[in-house]
Amino acid sequence: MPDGPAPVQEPVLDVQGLQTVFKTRGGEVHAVNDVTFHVKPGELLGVVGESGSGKSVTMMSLIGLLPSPPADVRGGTVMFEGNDLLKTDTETLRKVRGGRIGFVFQDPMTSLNPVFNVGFQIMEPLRKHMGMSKSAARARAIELLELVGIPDAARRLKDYPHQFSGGMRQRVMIAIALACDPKVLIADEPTTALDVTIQAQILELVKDLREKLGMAIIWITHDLGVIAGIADRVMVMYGGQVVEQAPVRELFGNPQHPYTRALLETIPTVRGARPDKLNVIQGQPPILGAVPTACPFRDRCAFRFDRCDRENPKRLPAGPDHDAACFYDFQTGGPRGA
Amino acid sequence: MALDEQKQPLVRVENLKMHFPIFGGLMRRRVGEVKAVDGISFDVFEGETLGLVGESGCGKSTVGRSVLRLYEVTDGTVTIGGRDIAHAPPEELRQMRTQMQMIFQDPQASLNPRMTVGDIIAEPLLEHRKMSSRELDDAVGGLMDRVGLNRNFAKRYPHEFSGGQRQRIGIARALALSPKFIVCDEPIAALDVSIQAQVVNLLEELQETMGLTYLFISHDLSMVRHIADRVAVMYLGRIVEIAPRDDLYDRPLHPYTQALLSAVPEPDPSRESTTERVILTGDVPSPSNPPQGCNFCTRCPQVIDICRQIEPEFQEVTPGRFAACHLLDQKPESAAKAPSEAT
Amino acid sequence: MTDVTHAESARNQWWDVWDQFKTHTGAMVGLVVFVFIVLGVYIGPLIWTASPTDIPPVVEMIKTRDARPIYTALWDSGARVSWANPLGTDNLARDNLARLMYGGRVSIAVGLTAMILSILIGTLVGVLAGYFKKLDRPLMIATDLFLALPLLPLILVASLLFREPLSAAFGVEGGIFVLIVVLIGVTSWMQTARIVRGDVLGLKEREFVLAARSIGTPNRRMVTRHILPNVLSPIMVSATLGIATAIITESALSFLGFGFPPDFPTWGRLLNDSVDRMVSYPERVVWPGTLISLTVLAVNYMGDGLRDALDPRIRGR
Amino acid sequence: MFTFTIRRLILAVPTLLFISLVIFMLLQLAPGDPMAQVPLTVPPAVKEQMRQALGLGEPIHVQYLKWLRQFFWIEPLNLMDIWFGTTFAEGELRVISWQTRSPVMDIVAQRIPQTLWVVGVAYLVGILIALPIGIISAYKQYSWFDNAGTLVTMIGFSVPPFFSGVLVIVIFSVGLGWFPSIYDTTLVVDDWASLKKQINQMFLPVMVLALQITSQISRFMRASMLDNLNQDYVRTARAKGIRERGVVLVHVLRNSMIPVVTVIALGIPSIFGGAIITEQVFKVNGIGQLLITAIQANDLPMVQTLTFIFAVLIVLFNLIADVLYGVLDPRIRYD
Amino acid sequence: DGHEGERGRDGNVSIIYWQAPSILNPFLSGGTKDVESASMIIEPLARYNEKGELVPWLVEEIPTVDNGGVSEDLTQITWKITPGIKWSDGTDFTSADVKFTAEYCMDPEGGCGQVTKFEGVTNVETPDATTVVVTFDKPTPNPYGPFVGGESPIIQAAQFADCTGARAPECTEENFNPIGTGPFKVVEFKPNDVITMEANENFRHEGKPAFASVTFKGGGDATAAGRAVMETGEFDYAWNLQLAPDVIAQMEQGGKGTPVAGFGPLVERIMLNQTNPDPALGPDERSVIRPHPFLGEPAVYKAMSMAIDRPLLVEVGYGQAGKVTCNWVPAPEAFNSTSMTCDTQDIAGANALLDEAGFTDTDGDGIREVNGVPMKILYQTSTNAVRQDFQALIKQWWSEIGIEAELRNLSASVFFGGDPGSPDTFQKFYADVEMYANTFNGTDPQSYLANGLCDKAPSPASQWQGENISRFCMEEYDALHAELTQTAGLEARAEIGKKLNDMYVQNGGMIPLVHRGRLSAHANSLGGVILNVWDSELWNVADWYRIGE
Ligand SMILES: Nc1ncnc2c1ncn2[C@@H]1O[C@H](COP(=O)(O)OP(=O)(O)OP(=O)(O)O)[C@@H](O)[C@H]1O
Ligand SMILES: Nc1ncnc2c1ncn2[C@@H]1O[C@H](COP(=O)(O)OP(=O)(O)OP(=O)(O)O)[C@@H](O)[C@H]1O
Ligand SMILES: [Mg+2]
Ligand SMILES: [Mg+2]
Ligand code: NI
Repeated sequence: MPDGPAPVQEPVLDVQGLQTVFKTRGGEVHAVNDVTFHVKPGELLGVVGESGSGKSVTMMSLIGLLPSPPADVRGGTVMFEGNDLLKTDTETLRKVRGGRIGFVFQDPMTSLNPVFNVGFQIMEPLRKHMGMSKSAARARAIELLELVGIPDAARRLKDYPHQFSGGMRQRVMIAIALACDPKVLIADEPTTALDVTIQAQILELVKDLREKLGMAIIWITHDLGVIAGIADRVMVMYGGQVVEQAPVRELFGNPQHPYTRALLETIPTVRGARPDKLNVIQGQPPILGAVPTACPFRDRCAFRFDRCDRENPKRLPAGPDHDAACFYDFQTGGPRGA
Repeated sequence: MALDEQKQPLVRVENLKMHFPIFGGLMRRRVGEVKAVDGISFDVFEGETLGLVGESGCGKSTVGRSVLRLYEVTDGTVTIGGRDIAHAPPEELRQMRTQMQMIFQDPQASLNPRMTVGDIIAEPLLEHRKMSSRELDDAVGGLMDRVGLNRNFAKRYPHEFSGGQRQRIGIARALALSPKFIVCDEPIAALDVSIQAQVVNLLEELQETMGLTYLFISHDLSMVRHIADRVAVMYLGRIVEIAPRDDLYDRPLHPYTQALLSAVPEPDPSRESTTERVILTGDVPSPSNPPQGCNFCTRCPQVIDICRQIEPEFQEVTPGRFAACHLLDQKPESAAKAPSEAT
Repeated sequence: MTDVTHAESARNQWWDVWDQFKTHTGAMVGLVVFVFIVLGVYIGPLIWTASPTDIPPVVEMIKTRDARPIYTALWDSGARVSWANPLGTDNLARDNLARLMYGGRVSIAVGLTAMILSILIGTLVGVLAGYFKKLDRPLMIATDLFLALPLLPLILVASLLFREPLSAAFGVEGGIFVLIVVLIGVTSWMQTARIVRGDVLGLKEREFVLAARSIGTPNRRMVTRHILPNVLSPIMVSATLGIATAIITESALSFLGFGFPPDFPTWGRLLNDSVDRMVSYPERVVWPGTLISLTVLAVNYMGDGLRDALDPRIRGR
Repeated sequence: MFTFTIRRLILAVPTLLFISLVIFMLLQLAPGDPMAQVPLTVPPAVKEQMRQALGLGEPIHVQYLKWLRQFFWIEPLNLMDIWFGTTFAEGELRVISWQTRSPVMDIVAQRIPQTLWVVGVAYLVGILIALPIGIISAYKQYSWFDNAGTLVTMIGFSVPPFFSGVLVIVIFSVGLGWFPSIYDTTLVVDDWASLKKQINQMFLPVMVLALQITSQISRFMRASMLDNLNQDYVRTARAKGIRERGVVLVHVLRNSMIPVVTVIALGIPSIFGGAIITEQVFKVNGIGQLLITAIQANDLPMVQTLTFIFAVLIVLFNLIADVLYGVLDPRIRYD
Repeated sequence: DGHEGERGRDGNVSIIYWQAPSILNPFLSGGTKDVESASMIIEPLARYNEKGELVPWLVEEIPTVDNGGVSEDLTQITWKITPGIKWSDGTDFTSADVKFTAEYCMDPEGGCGQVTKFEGVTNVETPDATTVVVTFDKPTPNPYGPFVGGESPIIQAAQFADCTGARAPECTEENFNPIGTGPFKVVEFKPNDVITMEANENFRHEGKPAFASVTFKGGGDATAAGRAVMETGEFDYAWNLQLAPDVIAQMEQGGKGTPVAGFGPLVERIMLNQTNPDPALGPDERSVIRPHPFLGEPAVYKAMSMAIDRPLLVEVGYGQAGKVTCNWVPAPEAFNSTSMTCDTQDIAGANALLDEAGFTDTDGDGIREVNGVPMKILYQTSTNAVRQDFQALIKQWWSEIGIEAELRNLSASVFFGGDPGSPDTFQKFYADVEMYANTFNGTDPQSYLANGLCDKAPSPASQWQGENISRFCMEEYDALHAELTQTAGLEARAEIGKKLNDMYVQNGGMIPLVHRGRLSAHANSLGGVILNVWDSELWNVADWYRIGE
């Protein structure tokens, strides 16, 4: 639930200057550039951005899920529980994964192993991380399935993923991610593959769980509607960078980056006024061939300056707990900070 | 009936059924069928866009494909421009194909990866029109211009294009024979939000300039609201409601429509928190084994006894608005009002 | 349109394939080696004109038989070597190099034709079965049948049965060539057919096929334009593997005495004939053995490269 | 699953009958009248008896039925006689080899043990080597291990056994004297010493055969592992914090084994079929050698019987492979 | 050698024959492999020693006219069996067994493979348990056919009583496990694979055999067999290593074994088919009707012979184990004709001969024509490296005189298998020329020379049996051979024999190539091996022993 000024709290996860590069045959792809953000305990951070903007790569870089090669996490720090996850040994990292940080992926159809039953897959992290006995793990698995709203949980433990519908598989994925009471849950577009009615069920579930369990959640999506419904704070990504970051109401009410603005204008709604013509962001997303030396959005931007071609804007404060990486100040109608 | 008077139905679908057989048992006999589409009727008027929405697997694509007779339908008739498609002999059908075209969901999958863009767009022309290669070149160039593609790219291959551009190629191919009627099967579902708007605008623009008629299949209710004139809502192989767009979005009649609309997230946090949602429980039943009575009875928040026994009739509730729900039979006068309170 | 744009955009798909292929080191090495071998055995005899079967007159034969390859002189100054026979001679003074080249001709010709035959049958059956629902069951049953037939015995029996009629029709070597090629071809298409059918079934569900159908493309062009080009990569891969299998099968048949006549060199037979003198004249087994292995290796690596190159997902990257 | 198995079994019957017909017809095509192939030293009365049994002179379908009877009725009865001491098949003419004048089945039974020892063990060894190679090659794709593995497997695939067999004999039997070059089929394994001897004499043929088998199966394994390593569920498993070993050996391996297991199952009939060339080289005198000598001696009953036994095995293992597929892959529980 | 001791003291001896025995009853098979393997178990009354002399085996002495064993009119021979000989099952060996053996083989329904041995026998009588009297229908100067040599051993009447006539092939158990008087008896017989034997405890000689058991392995190829004896030492004895001299020499360096060679009458030759082998004729006429389209022409076969360089063949193929010969019967010396020479190759002469005879190349393709039909011949032999080399050489030489040869090689087990069912046997001779070696047992070539008689030609009527492989047929020859059968006295017989030899060769029955020694190998530790080319190689296996220890 979005609420007033948050009490000053240490972030659980603090990412500074993250940089990830893919080495491909066609050269390097700078998928994530100097990404800095944090989440506080109990907070739900929404991440939006168009396809290919680096959302998934950012999150997977955090806990070393990217296959290397081709991925190469070049720089930055990821502070979690006093460790820099980018520098710790693999054993600690492994314990963090699944144990302290849970992950839910986009496609529930392929993210579960088709040849193991659901019970095994839920119990696996419990036994590996918490050292539970088989029966304890089983009891916990049933509890988890009930928690995510799967009826008749005890019986369904023996079922295989293909015997579940898409929505239920996504619940199972969430149950797996929650198994070891993680401090942070990262959900990478967990509802994109689902129908709206099912998505609504899952969103309701997550809201519920957050109240019950009080963990921090990072929620990736490209659906602004979803963000508006559940996030406390929103981070907008474009071209491998964070271009804007603000509390949810602030962002929707007072967007400070032209991309955010354009995005908000393009999406039609089912309620309210219906424009005759949809607004369009012209052009294509940038190619991430090198570290950008200019604003990645400049080709599609309506507020473009000379400076945008010369310099890649830094994130500058644009309000309370609000920053944006743009030289244009929408409040003054001129260059920011000038 | 205001619309009816102005426009003629271009497409008339009556009692369309499409059942896919299931084989099983010891001798691989036919043991049942997937009732993907189970007796639906609707009209599409000339120059309008009929939106078709519903959850995944409810049979939208099957409707679209059956209408173009890409499947041999189990039962029912489809007439386009007065000619029966569903039972036309092969050669006649081939002729009629020039009248109707389709745009597909996945712009990657719907383009043959081994043909150049020029060849892809030229294919319908090669099949149906006799043209010299020069004329063909020009025609392809013209089509590419029209959908906003650089005609110099005709010799490139689909994988060299972005998603939005690929969808434009698909549109150009559909337009090649100047059809009257185009089925758009989720043409924007695979595209990024920022690109979706470009394609939708293009479709609208083409409709205006060429007088096209669309059957626009989507599960994105907000896009349908934007593009469609009338909207049909499907659930498990049946149409539960058809209404003009504004009526439907403002005052949905069928409980399913209501739930569907309320499930759409609102991209506005201030309004979001005030919205009261109808959250459906459970999943869509299997189309091979639909529930008795009303298809929606297993998930309906307003279910009453009769729903579990008798299938509601699809009927005109108010002029131009059709729905299939027992609740509407019982209190016809308040039916139109009740849902609006829920919004 | 201008010619400039033509030039700019005239990128044939095969160039892309080639570009991708070039990046696969193994495949390129394989290609070079294969081309080298093929040129060697087909063009080589035009340059190196020694006869593979002629035995020199007696006196000379005694003098020149069992010569060692030139390179043995490097470590064994007493070795009998001669520039006239760079790879030495066999015990009847026939030139090893010439025999290797002629043997390669036959082996590679058998490999290629048998492979083409098997691919043709396999593709035909696969496409028909995958594309036409009605033909699927009968054709797949036929494929299973062929898979269930024990092949080597059948090949042996068939070669026993048809050897004479074929020899009568095509001449001795021709007849056996036809026999071996047909036998290998007819008994090795099933894998291809299965793979192709599977791919075709998948392709049929792809939207571009549906798109073509909505245009009204007739079946014939559907197959040639949309289906076949897209099953090319599994076919190519089967093809490269097929050459290797055919070469090896031929050598096995020669070993069992069902292959070409004894005086007709193939790599397999050369290898087999020299096994007795493996210790004294290792070159006589090493060369044909190496050539068989090299060809098979080269072809396999080419197959690997082709698979990557023909895969648009990989090529697109 | 059960109905599926039953259905496949029922379907296997016509398939087998058809195959037997094909084999029968093919061998009937052999030059001349099949009776002309019966040794003429066989006296006319016996020949007449055989003629009766084969139904020669009668329409081909009657002949075929008689053959079926001999094969499917009399031979099994005979087997029962041997096992239980009954006398069901007494007086019935069994399928007699023309070459050795003894019942075909007796000779086949004699050959099966040595074939299984050598080819079967080679198959096992081949699989045991192939699987780890395939797994590591795929996991470390394009590493030196993978490249070396590819090279070795390709060589294994391309070197004909009549060469590799003699090569290892020259090296290990002649040069080093470690292993015998000729297989002793009379060796009875009943204690450690004889077992050691058996292993010793099996070593070379098993090595040559296993090289070929390893080559093929490790390729399959590698391809299958590669397919699965890129799947989403692997990422899920990693995200769960499972060790790499666990990810690969539990999650990926199980999925990758599905196609490989069927490939392995489909290869088993070839064990019984023997490895003709390798058997020749090492004088293992198993089924493969039996077949080749039968073919060379035009021993039709023997060839017919052996080919048909292979066909039965192939069909059977096809079936087993399908069922295994269903057992291993919960998505394909046929019903 | 003086190696004495108790029976079975030397453990196991292993023998490898690269052709695997398929049956142990030599009467049902003509294959050397079967005859020789059986010779360890069942024995004849007398056999030939390594010098080609007859030695008594199961009898007291060799019956001759001098000692009264052979009647003056040469129509009767009386064998006196050594008393006390027992079958391996402990029963007595009696004359009844001998008589039974004759009946068994002479039974018209039995399909006996050695029936020629009993040619002319009208009666076998047993006046008492140790006496056998064989009566011939006419004077037989060489009455040592029946019951002499490895091909005519004695089988046990009791065992085979129910296996006579039509039932002979059905007796699997008996055919696989004959009871004999020899030094060994069968423990297990695996057809086409291996025979396990053990010493016969009832063997008549004290302390023999020295070996308790025998492993007789069959199958494979000569190279492997030679390697197993000479290089790896796995086997003690390898039979008939027909390998190129350099290969043998290489193997010998292995140091484990020694090759032994002996010259008998074995001749590697090319048989010329006198009948027409055209496949179009069908299986019953093919190689039955005469004449061959052109091989009967003197110019043709003479030219074919002149084109061959025999010394080169010897050098390439046999080295020390071969000599040039122009004769069919090169040994014993008395029978070796000297009327022909063929040491030098004469291609030009051969060409001239053919041109003269009018066989010219009319269409310029390098192949001569006979009545418009090109002179193409199918040249078959068994699979064997030396023979393939010979084929290649001879094909080359023939091509130089305008005759094209198509080569074909067949697995030895098929080619010599004697299976009338196979189209590929040397007896069927479905080819124009074929190359193999043949020899005879004993020192008298009479029955060997009978292989040139018209009525010995294999044909469907004779169930493809008969040794006249080339289907040679000449009245004069038959007459002269008849004369031989009547003639006694070595000198006179040798004179006729040489004439027959010359007649056969000069009339195109065959082209002799090489007088071959038999080359076998035994382990250095195997003592007592005396290579015998006149009888079974295993004739004295009872005397073999292990050296050293
Ligand atoms: N394995 C890879 N090799 C090369 N480039 C990659 C790889 N994985 C991702 N990328 C590139 O990294 C960039 C960011 O990808 P990412 O998956 O993070 O996007 P995303 O924001 O999650 O998009 P989506 O909304 O589609 O999931 C993209 O440009 C993509 O092409
Ligand atoms: N060829 C077919 N054979 C059998 N069943 C089919 C076939 N095609 C579709 N179905 C079934 O028919 C039902 C409707 O499918 P359809 O593709 O029309 O749904 P949809 O509404 O288009 O879904 P989506 O939004 O996922 O595209 C589904 O349950 C599907 O499984
Ligand atoms: Mg993503
Ligand atoms: Mg659909
Ligand atoms: Ni132009």
